[in-house]
Amino acid sequence: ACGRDHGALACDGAPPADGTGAFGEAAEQAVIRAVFPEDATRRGLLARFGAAAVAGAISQFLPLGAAREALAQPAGAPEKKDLKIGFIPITCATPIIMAHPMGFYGRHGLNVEVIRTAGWAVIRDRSIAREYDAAHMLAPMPVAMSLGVGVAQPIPWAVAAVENINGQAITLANKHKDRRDPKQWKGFRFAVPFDFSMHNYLLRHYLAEHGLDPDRDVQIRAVPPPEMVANLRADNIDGYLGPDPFNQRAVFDGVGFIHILTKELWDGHPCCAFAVPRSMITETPNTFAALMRAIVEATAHSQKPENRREVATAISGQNYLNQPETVVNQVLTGTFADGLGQVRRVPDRIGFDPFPWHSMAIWILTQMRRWGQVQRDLDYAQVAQQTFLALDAGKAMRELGLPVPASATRTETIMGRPFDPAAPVGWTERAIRGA
Amino acid sequence: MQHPYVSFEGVTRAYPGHVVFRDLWFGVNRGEFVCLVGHSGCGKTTVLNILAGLDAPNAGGVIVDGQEISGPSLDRAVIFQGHALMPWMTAEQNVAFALSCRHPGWGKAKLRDAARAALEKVGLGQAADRKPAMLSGGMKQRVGIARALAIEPKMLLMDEPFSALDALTRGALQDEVARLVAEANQTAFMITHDVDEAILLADRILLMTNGPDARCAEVVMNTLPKPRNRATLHKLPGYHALRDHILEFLLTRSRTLAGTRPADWDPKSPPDVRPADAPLPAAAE
Amino acid sequence: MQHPYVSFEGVTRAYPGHVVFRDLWFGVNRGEFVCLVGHSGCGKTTVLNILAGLDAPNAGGVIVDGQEISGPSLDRAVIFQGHALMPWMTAEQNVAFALSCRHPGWGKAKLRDAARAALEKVGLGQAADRKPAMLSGGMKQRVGIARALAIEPKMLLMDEPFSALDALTRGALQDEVARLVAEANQTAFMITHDVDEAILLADRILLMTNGPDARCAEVVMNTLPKPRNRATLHKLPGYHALRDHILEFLLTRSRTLAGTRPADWDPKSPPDVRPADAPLPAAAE
Amino acid sequence: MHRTVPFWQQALLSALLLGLFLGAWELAAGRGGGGTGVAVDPEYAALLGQAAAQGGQTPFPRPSEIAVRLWELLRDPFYVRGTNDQGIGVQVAYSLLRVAAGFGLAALVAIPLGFLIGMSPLLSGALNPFIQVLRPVSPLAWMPLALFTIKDSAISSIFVIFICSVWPMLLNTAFGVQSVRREWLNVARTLEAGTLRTAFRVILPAAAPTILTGMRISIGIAWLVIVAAEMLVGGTGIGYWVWNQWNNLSLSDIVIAILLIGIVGLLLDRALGAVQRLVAWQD
Amino acid sequence: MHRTVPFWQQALLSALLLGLFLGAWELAAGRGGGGTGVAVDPEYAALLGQAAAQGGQTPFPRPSEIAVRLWELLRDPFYVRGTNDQGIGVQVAYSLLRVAAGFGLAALVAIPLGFLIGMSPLLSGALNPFIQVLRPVSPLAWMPLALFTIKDSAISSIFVIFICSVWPMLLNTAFGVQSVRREWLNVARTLEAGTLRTAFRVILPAAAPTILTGMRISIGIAWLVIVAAEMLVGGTGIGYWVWNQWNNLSLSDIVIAILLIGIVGLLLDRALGAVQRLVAWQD
Ligand SMILES: Nc1ncnc2c1ncn2[C@@H]1O[C@H](COP(=O)(O)OP(=O)(O)OP(=O)(O)O)[C@@H](O)[C@H]1O
Ligand SMILES: Nc1ncnc2c1ncn2[C@@H]1O[C@H](COP(=O)(O)OP(=O)(O)OP(=O)(O)O)[C@@H](O)[C@H]1O
Ligand SMILES: O=[N+]([O-])[O-]
Ligand SMILES: [Mg+2]
Ligand SMILES: [Mg+2]
Repeated sequence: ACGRDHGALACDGAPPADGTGAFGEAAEQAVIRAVFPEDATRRGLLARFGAAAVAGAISQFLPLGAAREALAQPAGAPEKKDLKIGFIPITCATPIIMAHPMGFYGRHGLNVEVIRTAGWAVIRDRSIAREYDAAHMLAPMPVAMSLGVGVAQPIPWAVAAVENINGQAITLANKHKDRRDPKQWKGFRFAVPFDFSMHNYLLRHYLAEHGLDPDRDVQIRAVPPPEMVANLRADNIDGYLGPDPFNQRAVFDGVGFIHILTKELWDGHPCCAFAVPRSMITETPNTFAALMRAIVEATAHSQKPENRREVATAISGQNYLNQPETVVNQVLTGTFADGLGQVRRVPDRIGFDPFPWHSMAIWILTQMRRWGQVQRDLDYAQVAQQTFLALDAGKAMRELGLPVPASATRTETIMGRPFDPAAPVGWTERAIRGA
Repeated sequence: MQHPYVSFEGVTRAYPGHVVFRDLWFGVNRGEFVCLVGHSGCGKTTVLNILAGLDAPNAGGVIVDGQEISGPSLDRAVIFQGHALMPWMTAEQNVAFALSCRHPGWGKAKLRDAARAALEKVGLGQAADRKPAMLSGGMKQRVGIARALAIEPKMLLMDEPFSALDALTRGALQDEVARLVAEANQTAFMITHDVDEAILLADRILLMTNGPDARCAEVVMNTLPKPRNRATLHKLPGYHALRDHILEFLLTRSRTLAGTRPADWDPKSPPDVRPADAPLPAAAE
Repeated sequence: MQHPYVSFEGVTRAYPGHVVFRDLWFGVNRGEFVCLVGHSGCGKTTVLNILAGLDAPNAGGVIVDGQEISGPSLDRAVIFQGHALMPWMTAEQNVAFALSCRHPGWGKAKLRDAARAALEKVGLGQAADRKPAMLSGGMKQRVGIARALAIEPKMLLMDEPFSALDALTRGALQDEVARLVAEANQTAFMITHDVDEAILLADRILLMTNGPDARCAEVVMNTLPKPRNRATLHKLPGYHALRDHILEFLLTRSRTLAGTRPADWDPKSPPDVRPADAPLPAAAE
Repeated sequence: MHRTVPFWQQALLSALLLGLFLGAWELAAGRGGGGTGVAVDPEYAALLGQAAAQGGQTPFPRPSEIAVRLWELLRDPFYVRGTNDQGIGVQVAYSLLRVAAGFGLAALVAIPLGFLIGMSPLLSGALNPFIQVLRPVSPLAWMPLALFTIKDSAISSIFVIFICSVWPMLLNTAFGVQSVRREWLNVARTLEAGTLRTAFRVILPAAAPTILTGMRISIGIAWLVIVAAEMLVGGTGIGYWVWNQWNNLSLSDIVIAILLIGIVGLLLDRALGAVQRLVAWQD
Repeated sequence: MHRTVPFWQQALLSALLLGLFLGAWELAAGRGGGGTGVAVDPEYAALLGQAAAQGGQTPFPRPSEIAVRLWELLRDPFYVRGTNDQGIGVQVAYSLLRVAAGFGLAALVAIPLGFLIGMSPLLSGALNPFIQVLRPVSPLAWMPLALFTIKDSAISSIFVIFICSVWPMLLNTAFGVQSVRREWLNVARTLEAGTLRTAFRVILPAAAPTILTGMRISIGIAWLVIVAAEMLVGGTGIGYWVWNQWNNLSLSDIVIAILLIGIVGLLLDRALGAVQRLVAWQD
């Protein structure tokens, strides 16, 4: 199928490391197709040598670099201006949401409607149905969808940008104030937003590190984030690893306390993603580029501490989060009541950094494997490359004058333990303590 | 007139804007069988309900056995037009229910035996375990009769008990009621539309004019010899005269007399007539 | 016997394990009024349904006007026992519905006028706009009659049309049907339980034995002079003899004859009797 | 047992009961609000909700608070301030539209099909097992399937309404047609009325009250289901509104929504009841 | 219209229709036509590590695939492998327990209260407005309120079942008691039967079929509602199972759940139908 429609990406197994991204791939693909119009021949070559090698070979006698450059230029007006973007009313969605009232979409020539949605399954289904042009998703969701895990067939969506880093917490019901050691948590019922979520993986990892088996010693169920406080209050769950503002809201209503911020588990972990269908990149490249710029710009704006109060005001209202402004404020400014009588000051409680590190994706994949969501062997680096569009995000960041990392991978530190994306295998075992 | 067992004394029953009957007087003697005949809507059921204690008069009162009645009593058993059996109970249970009301102290076995005995009396010994839906109309009415008789009432009240039955069954039941009432020398008050039925069973037949404001226009004394039998009734001398007199009343006088009261009208004693004693003037052949 | 308008020729109707009647023969002449009398369950309705074309015989056939019937026809109108009016239509609409079936081409206005005319004929001109629920039982049955007559059938079939009515209303309707049928010289076939009704209306009365395997035991010729009138019927000479004969049949012979067939029995011509012509032996006074 | 009681007595008792209930609630909620009243650091307290600041949990709103909120909502029920913020009247209108679409569709399918089933014992017997198994399936179990196959959340909601409200109408129509009195059919037959004339002038009016009973049950179910469906799928509608207010833990709004749902449901039922009275016939 | 058709003809047609439907589905799904509209490039999928064998994977499961999965689930329906993974039989059992509790409670309240309402025209008139408004309220609108006020999710689910299934029983009991035939009451009166004897030996059996009709409607609603409630509250139960399978978008499991819900609902209905037949009386 290489050479047909948006198949371009599929043929490019190893995108160049110089950061030309998806546009470049499309150009390269066009060239490969021009040189080998015969489908069978082309596929044979690609199968044998890989796209990178073929492209490399071709570039010996064709100005491939030039073609890539030309095609990669943002070519003016967006093909499609009226977009619908679904979101879940949580602070993770801050850039997506605040871009609306604060005019970031409009600035890039887009007319975006942001639609509050009731749960992650609905986000996924409406995305698959293309009722949404792009969506606020949990970072693992596009990965799972692309792998065909938790969906009926692989659906190629990608993380175009990370929405937020950190910003989650484990909240426990007030009655557990004296049980701060996870070893005492046997029999607890926990909620996470979705099976394919950082929350699920972080909670499981945290529990496992403290010697609990997340599948036997506790119950973990998927509850839409907005319903978490009500369920905690109703004693339907003992706690949750959930997104804000619902951790803070539990404190605000005297229902629970913040046991630990996820920042303290993995500083800089991704949470939510700005997800797009892969086809958007080839079908409406200008729209995609404009959207990327808007999101990256909004993310950068949200990151600045001096903007946080203003953002909180913009997104607290009925039309967006529908939460008391003071709650959203505490989340975004990091000066908050912890439910235990302390006022804590953690300015980087939540951060906004769009760059989709491949190392994040690789960790996500190890956890999918670890907890049985994926049962086959995967080429983690490949999948990370396909689903975390580091190159495109980097391009948009560069255009906006933001610093871009030189490599899409880095060593992460998770609960004090280094995670080397090049050697992920140890992290796929259920018990990694001893590993 | 001897001191009657039941006496209606100046009973009036009216609904807003509608007087059913006014200032009604009559008596029923102990052991006597009285029939009440009249057209639909004249107030027959109302009379019976007042006598049963299920309805109350607006004025006047009913004296039974020397006491004014104030409600239903086990002493006055009612056989209802639509048999009124409880369809969720078997024949036996229906009778036993009545018995358990009369004798709250009786045990299950005793109630069962007494109920069976009552059903035997009306010839339904073998149908005791059937529910009403599995009984024919005649059998159902028989169970109703057994239920009424089982509690050994001082008086039997019947509201068109056979009108829903076909001619054959009706005949058989009429004979049966005649027999049972005669055997027990039971006081009885019955409403009917059927002239032959009244002639067969009654000692006296009260004729009511059409409503509203109906009255008991005359009391027909049935002087035909007893015991009577349905198959031979029409051969008794005086039968045709009696029948034609009542038919005449129903066909014409019940209407022409309605609402009128003759000058010498005394509500306390409507005229007695004995048509069967005189030869029939026109219909003789 | 002249060539009859309707002839039942050897009709048998049976359900699995249950013969209702077998080898039934009889005729109805043009302009004649025939009544069928018999006890409940003997098969009267079955006879009428077969004649109406609503039911089919297992053997034999019915010839009407020289043709074997194969289904219902507008030529044989039925007056049902339960009036069978459509309760969602007014009296007028009920009649108009029948008319619209007879005359599919007629417009609304014409249907309305004809329906009103038919209702006028039965004295219901002012009740034309009422729904059946707002009519008394007698009025409903009148609408049924108007509906049947409106389509100007060659024959009128009636299945106990008045049995659900009280005596007064029943009498009035019997007179009315007698008048209407006589006026139109209508051929009619009627089922009844009521001996007086049969005597008032019929030219001939078919007496059926009890079922199962019922037969038409005899044909009673009603020789009482016409026109007859309910109020004076019992004064006609021969009336009591005729009535007692039929009663006798219903009370005893219908049962004793059931299931038997005399040696000389010819199903094609049951015996004719004329009890009203001879003086009554026992009941004369 | 069939005695009638003057209306004013009933109304008085109703009012009394309501008053007692609201009064008890007002008192109970009023007392229950505060917590232990422990003094806390004022800076910390400022970050908490009013009740939490006093060591308690946010209390259940009092009827008087609910009344105030009701007044707020009803003063401007039809505002539209963006996709996610629209007045309560607008939300009810959305729900009603969905119900109308799903219910209308169901009627269009169920009544003709029910007619066929009622007329044909064969079809009736053959389809019955499927109807019996599908009928008790919860609307929300259909929802995921609908979302996946239909790929349109608006149409999916309508489909769920459709599938839940189709059964009572189907079964009642079939039953109504089956139980048309034999005597009326006989009248039609003796009048040689054709199939169409019999169907439309005899069977349909005869079965109409039964069909409308089915429709009335159906609209009740449809209204139950729309709220559930909207809570799950969201976007617009009174169900979504409940969900949204729940997430904000704003119980006054939920109580108001419950009242509103009840009243609208009652009105829908009454509307069909009125139609039912129109086609009813008395025997 | 009341003709009877041999059972085998109906069964044959049923089987035929089912066969046709499943066949068409198998074919349609087999061709891959009924897809999501997002054509997947197999090579793309291969790069992501998809097994080549999965190239032919279809978006919507075929009946044969569903049958295989059904077999898997039914082979061991009662396993408990930790808190997050329990057999489908266990889930159904949880749901049934909740329904039993809520429904039982509703019966305990509705039948005596219905009796009172049926006997007292005053009470009937006074309570009617409340019943009419509360009856059409969707179960899921109650859920947030229940969770908030009861503060116990298990009891909340049961409360929601209770509140949804109480109305039909209440109204039917009241109606049944109201319409006990006057003549039976007259029999009881002429027999001087006391109040209790009349209530238990006359009114209750007379109204029993109507009461059971109400209970049958109620159990149907309870079963509809439990699935919805469990989807919202989660933890255990067939509704939670659907919710989980939805989150994983495993359509075979959802189809199986729909079937299972239908069949269990049917069995519940049949069970009450059997009781109804026991207390039914014919006139
Ligand atoms: N509850 C009531 N309210 C008003 N009028 C009533 C009521 N009950 C009976 N009536 C009227 O009282 C009159 C007598 O009724 P009743 O039932 O006693 O007549 P009946 O002679 O028994 O008639 P039938 O022979 O048809 O049984 C009727 O005109 C009837 O309309
Ligand atoms: N569908 C049927 N299946 C079996 N038996 C039937 C059926 N219809 C009628 N019968 C039987 O046929 C016999 C005659 O019934 P039919 O209705 O003709 O009696 P009838 O003389 O009209 O009685 P009635 O005077 O009560 O109206 C009855 O014994 C009845 O049980
Ligand atoms: O995005 N979360 O649900 O966190
Ligand atoms: Mg009466
Ligand atoms: Mg008959």
